[in-house]
Amino acid sequence: MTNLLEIEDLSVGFRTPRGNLQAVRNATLTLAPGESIGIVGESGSGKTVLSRAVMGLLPSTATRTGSIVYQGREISDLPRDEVRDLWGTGMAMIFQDPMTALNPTRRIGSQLSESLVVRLKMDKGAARQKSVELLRRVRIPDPEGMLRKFPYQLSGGMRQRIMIAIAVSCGPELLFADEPTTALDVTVQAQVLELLDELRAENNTAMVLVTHDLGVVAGHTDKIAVMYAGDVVEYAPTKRLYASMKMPYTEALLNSIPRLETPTGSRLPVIEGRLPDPTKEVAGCAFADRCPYVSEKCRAEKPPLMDAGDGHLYRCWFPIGGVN
Amino acid sequence: MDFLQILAKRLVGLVVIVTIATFLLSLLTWLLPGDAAEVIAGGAAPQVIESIRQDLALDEGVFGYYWNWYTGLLTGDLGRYYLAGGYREVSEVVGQTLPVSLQMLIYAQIVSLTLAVPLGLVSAYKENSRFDRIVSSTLFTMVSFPSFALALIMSLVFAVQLEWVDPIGYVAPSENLLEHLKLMILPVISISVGLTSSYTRLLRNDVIQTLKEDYVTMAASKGISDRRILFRHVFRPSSTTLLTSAALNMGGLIGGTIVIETIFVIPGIGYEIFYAIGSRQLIAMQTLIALIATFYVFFNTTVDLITQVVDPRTRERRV
Amino acid sequence: MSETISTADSADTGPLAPAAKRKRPVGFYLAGSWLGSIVLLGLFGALLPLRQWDLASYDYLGALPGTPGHPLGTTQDGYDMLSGLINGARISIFVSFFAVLFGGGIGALIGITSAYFRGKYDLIVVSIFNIMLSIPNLVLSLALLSTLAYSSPDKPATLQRRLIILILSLTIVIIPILGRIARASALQWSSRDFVVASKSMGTRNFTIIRRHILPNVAPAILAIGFLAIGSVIIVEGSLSILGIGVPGGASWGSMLANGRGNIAFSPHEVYMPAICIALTVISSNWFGDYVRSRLDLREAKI
Amino acid sequence: MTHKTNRSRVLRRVGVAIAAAIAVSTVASTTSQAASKQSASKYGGDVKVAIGDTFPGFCFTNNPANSALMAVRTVYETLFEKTIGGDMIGLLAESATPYADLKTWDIKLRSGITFHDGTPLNADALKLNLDYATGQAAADQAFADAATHAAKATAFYTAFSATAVGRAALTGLGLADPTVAANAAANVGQVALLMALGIFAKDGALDKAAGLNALNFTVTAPSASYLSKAIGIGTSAAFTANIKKITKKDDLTVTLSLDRAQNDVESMLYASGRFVVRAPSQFTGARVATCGTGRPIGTGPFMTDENYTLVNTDTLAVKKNPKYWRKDPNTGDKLPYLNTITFTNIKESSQRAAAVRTGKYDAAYFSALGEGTFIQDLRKRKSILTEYKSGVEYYPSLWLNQAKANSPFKSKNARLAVLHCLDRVGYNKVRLKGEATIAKSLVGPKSIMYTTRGFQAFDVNLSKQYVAAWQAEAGNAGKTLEFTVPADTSTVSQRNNQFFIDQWAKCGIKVNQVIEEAAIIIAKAFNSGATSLATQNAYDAIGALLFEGTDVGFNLPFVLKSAWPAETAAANTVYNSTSSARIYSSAIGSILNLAKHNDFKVSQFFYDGQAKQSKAGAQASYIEGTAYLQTEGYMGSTVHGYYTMFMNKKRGLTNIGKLQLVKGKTQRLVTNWGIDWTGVQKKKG
Repeated sequence: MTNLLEIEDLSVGFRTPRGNLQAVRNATLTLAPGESIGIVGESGSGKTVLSRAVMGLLPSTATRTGSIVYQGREISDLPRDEVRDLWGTGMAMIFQDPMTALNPTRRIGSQLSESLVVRLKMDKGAARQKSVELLRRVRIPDPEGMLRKFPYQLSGGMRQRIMIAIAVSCGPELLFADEPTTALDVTVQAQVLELLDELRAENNTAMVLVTHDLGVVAGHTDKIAVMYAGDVVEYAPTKRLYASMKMPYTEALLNSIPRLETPTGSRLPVIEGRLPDPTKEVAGCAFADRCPYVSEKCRAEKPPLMDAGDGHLYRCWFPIGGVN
Repeated sequence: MDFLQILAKRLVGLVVIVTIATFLLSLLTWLLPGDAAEVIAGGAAPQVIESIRQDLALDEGVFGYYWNWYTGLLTGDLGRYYLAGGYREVSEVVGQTLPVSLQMLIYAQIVSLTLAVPLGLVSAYKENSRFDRIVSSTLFTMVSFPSFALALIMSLVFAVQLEWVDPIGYVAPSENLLEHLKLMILPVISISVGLTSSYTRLLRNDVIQTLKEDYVTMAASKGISDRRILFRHVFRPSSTTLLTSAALNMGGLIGGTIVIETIFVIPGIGYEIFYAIGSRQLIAMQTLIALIATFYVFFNTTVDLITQVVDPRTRERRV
Repeated sequence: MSETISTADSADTGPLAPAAKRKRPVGFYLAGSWLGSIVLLGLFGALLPLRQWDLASYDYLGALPGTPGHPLGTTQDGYDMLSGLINGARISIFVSFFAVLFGGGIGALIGITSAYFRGKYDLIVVSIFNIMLSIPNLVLSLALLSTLAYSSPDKPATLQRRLIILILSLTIVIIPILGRIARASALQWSSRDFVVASKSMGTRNFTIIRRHILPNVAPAILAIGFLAIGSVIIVEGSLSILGIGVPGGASWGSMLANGRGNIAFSPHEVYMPAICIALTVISSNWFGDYVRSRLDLREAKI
Repeated sequence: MTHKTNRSRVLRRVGVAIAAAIAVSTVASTTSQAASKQSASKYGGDVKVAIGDTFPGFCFTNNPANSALMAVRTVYETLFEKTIGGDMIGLLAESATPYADLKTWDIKLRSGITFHDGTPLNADALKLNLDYATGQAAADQAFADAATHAAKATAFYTAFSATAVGRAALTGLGLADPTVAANAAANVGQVALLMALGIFAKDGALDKAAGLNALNFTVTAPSASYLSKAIGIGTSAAFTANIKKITKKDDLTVTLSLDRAQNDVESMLYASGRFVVRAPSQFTGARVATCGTGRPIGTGPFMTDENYTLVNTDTLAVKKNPKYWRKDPNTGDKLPYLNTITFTNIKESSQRAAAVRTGKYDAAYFSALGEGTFIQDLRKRKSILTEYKSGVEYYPSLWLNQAKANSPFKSKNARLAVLHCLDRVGYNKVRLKGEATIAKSLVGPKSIMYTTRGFQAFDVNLSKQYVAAWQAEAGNAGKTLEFTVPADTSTVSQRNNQFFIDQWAKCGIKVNQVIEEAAIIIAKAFNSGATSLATQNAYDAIGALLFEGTDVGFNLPFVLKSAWPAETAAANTVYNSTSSARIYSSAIGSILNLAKHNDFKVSQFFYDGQAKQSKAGAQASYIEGTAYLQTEGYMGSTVHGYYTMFMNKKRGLTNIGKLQLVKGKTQRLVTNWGIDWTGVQKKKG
């Protein structure tokens, strides 16, 4: 089976007044149809940029190198117009904050039917019918009434459902979900993720799930890529990663997930220190300053991507459990 | 979000502002040396001066004088211009001149907005491009360019030397529409240049902010065209700011028309204000300034209310 | 809108702002050198070996620029344009500088104290500011000027008196504009922790204002002050056009007003002062905008 | 030197002509045999005229400046009109017949003339006009009302004259010495009159000031009956100050009784085109308060809409009066020819010039005294414009105030120093572009007053000598000769002043320019209403265009000490006036005494001249008067100018200045008030 998406050596930088900001370095990932990948990392690790870079939604100050092959077609150097033809129908995106990602000045109905009319050339009546159907599929009560509402009249969970409805409205093959649940209550989070899985299953849609929360990706992805300071530092099938994670950073991420059994009021273990300045190149491992297992070598030399077998890649001189 | 409550609050504010502003003005004119009636109609017959004194309740102190004027205003009596041989009703003068000024201002607003919307949208869309930089610098320069200087230079070039249009005058649209529009060209351009600049810059900055909003990226990810995004998703929220600014300008512009109307000899309210101030028509001056202040505050209020219809975000904030 | 002092204008960004973070743009140097030379000429122009500005030479009436002895030509009345423009710089800068200085000073004092003490005092100040701002600048200055300039026969309105009254009127117009900016800015600072801490330690109010608030508010006022100078020059010009500004061709606006009637015969009488006004206004706007973007004062605006 | 062409042309004209020519010719009779020969299609047309002044109103008190007067004169007509030769010819009047002593005149009206409102022009209407215009109606009423205040006035006078403070207050009111018992009766009468006029102390302030609170004297408002007739009191009243009484003789004739013998009554009643006859309904009854701003109702060839009110003071639109009384004496055609005329005030000369040049306007009015640049530019465009020019008969002058406190001009040396330092040649060249004529006398050579004797020529050295002489006077040692002149807010006015200020500086004289609004200057310089005696002519000197024409009447009120000689002045008993004079000289002050000298000799020269039966005799006296004024330096003239009108050829105006008053007698083509529009025609298409 051919891959739906093949990302190779993708790097993204931004021109800023203080110099070049390297947000993503030499990322290489693949995704089969219907498959789902989680991209995990702290804020500023480059995960959102990576997903937007694939879609081509970067601002004009960004520079992008490397190759992105979608359905066997190189899309990284396509003109914007042709890329746009893929959006909505081929790839679609679900945004982090349903509060800001819906246009506050337009009614739900018009936002929902917009891509139907523009992309699928439906007439207004059909678009409306389809909208109602979509709303029903994302389990919105009174879908007819919903069409006339403004976003500010809805709760966060409702809005996220609507955003999902918009994203899937044109039946995309690939769905980017950028922290789709971060802004939601824990109980709603689970429902939304369930809903996404259902919808994907119906259409065999692949998904890139971007999150900072290792807990979220666990049950909903096939593979996981952990990013740190622009690098993919660990890349493995989900089950394997959880079974034998190699990166101290991944471990630290996992420890920082709130758990139900954590007593309320106790502080979550956080990762000490901060991300390095993205405009400066670091000589050694970028995580060195924060790593509990750091040694001289880590500061002196940047670790290459090493293969632990079974598609498990990592970037560490001293992985947990030792080098295979 | 009690609409009526906001409305009532604003109306009270309007009344308070106009009341105090005009009272201060009364106080100022009251402190003028000399008998106010004689200041108003210097050289008039005693008959006229006496009637002014009675009309204005000048013998009743500054409060009596003010109260007399204020109650008159509330009952629709806008006062009079006193001439040596009688008077002109301010209401009639306003009735004749205000529409002329409004026409001019509305043309100027239409012209400015028509230019500013595409310019602002495109330069925001192409932020920091060569086009954007040229437009931005030009406009920043234009907004600093005094409108009276522009008016004079334009009338030199286009009216006096090239003789494309008449240098001055006003014709009512009902009389001769073509002539009316021709005569309006120079004054409207004089006003519009600064206005266009300030609108464009406002819109550009607002659109740049809006373009960074998630919902714009979201709209883009649906695969709809940039043009559609700009007009459907970006312009509408940004237009609120523009609308607010346009309305706020109406009050200020009325003041600005004084010079333009004087230069182009347009019988508008700006010229009347100047005349009233210059010839010390205290009552007319007070009334006209009250009208302008009312006008200004009224536009503010209206815009605020309209804004809530156009941009539901503000409703959200209020709640 | 250009004859009104608009703080709304200053809320958005000029071309200097985005560039300012990278390096000082060319416009900054252009604006700075124009303003600098205007100020220098205004201060020391009288020392230059030029014709007296108010002494007409009747052999040159409406001479074109380039005439020997009159490099920028003369007016229809025989006044030298160059020395007139230099004198105009003096008066225009003098009037606008002092109007903004006094207006800014008083406005800042009122604005800061009202933001600091709050309460009824603040309410009154804000109301009065709003009331004054509800009357367009030009109308307000016209009304003030013509009322204050009314002279009893014993006190003839001489040029000096007229200038003082003009500055006074413009000062009153400036007060609420800069006062409101000062208040808004001071409001933010007076709720900061260090102010609260200082207060709790029993520091005297005026010491707090002087030490903690004023230094933080000053840059905002300075930047807007530059913008206000440009606007005041425009208002002065408008008043001159209407015939009640600076009389006798002493200021740029007044030269413009004088030359207006001769526009067909000696256009340089109109475009030269017009360009001087425009350049000065543009420069002070650029300069003010630059200062503001440097100080990143956007937050200070309400 | 406010020789302003635009706004500040102060009341000017109320003219006169000498012409002792008593026989008044008659306009060709209206018995036109061919009234029907004109066809409706032949005439008509709409005309737009650019003028340079606003319309101040249409009542007696409203003195429109010259170009606005042109428009007003399409609605109103004068009793007499002046021909090219300078003769006065009856227009509304059929004749003016003097009695032997020249102190009584019969003015007979033409019959069959009606006002626009349909009421007839008859002796009653004329008498009312004269009563109000001269202020006689108000004066009679004031004296009648004064009688009702007799008791109060007596009490007041008795109390006040008893204390030193009170006596000072009385003297301050302009009363005769209260310590002299013989003055008591007249003074009480005067106090009563002041009460009736309502110009007495306000709210008992005088009372309190004099320490006489007990009297609680509170008459403050003028009596209503006086007010209802005071409508006419204005500056123009000064020109008819010699009229003592107006009586109706028969249906069409009124008899004027004069204080002094006067040989130029027609000129006085022409008043430089300003003495127009209004319908009584315009200024009586309900229209008392809106006489000036309601519809102007006259007898003229054009009229306004019936519901007209003055709202826009910059424009006046008039339409053909279908019942106009005159016919063209040569063709018998019905007048006027044009359908409508719209007069628009375009203040800026450049814009007015452009208006006529581009053909947007048919005609535009200009003055050589300040608009030379534009006149010369327009004159170059012969192919598109036609010019119509008046004679050089307008003489602006500089008036030196001798009455104001701190004015240096009580000193003759100061006056002469200032007057010797007027560079007329330079002024004409620089300010007027050579369009004016250099003054060699206060008036032009065609004037009956003309003489160069005693005229102060330009001489810087002489001027400096007079400055030195002034400094040598007591109290002036080491001082600079310094005075103020007003300029209005217009550039032209300020620049005109500036020219002379630069000049005076060269002679060692320092001059301050005072800039105030034109309306304020007029109020301060001429007549400041009832209670502001102190603010009258507040300037040390003022430039104004007041002298004009070939005769003396219009100039007279300006040069005399007072148009109404004060009764108490012993030196002037010969010319003592009664009634209205008492009101004006005591209450209002002399309205037009710009020079403010205290010299009754001036009056004598001119009054003597007016009393002469022969023109030559009159001229001899006038010349002596002019020479005396010039020698004493009471005022000085700068340059003399003219008015001109440009017509755009494309607009097809014809027959300008062709209409004759009577066969063979043509009206002057262009006057201070432009042209007469009655006979103007417009080509079709």
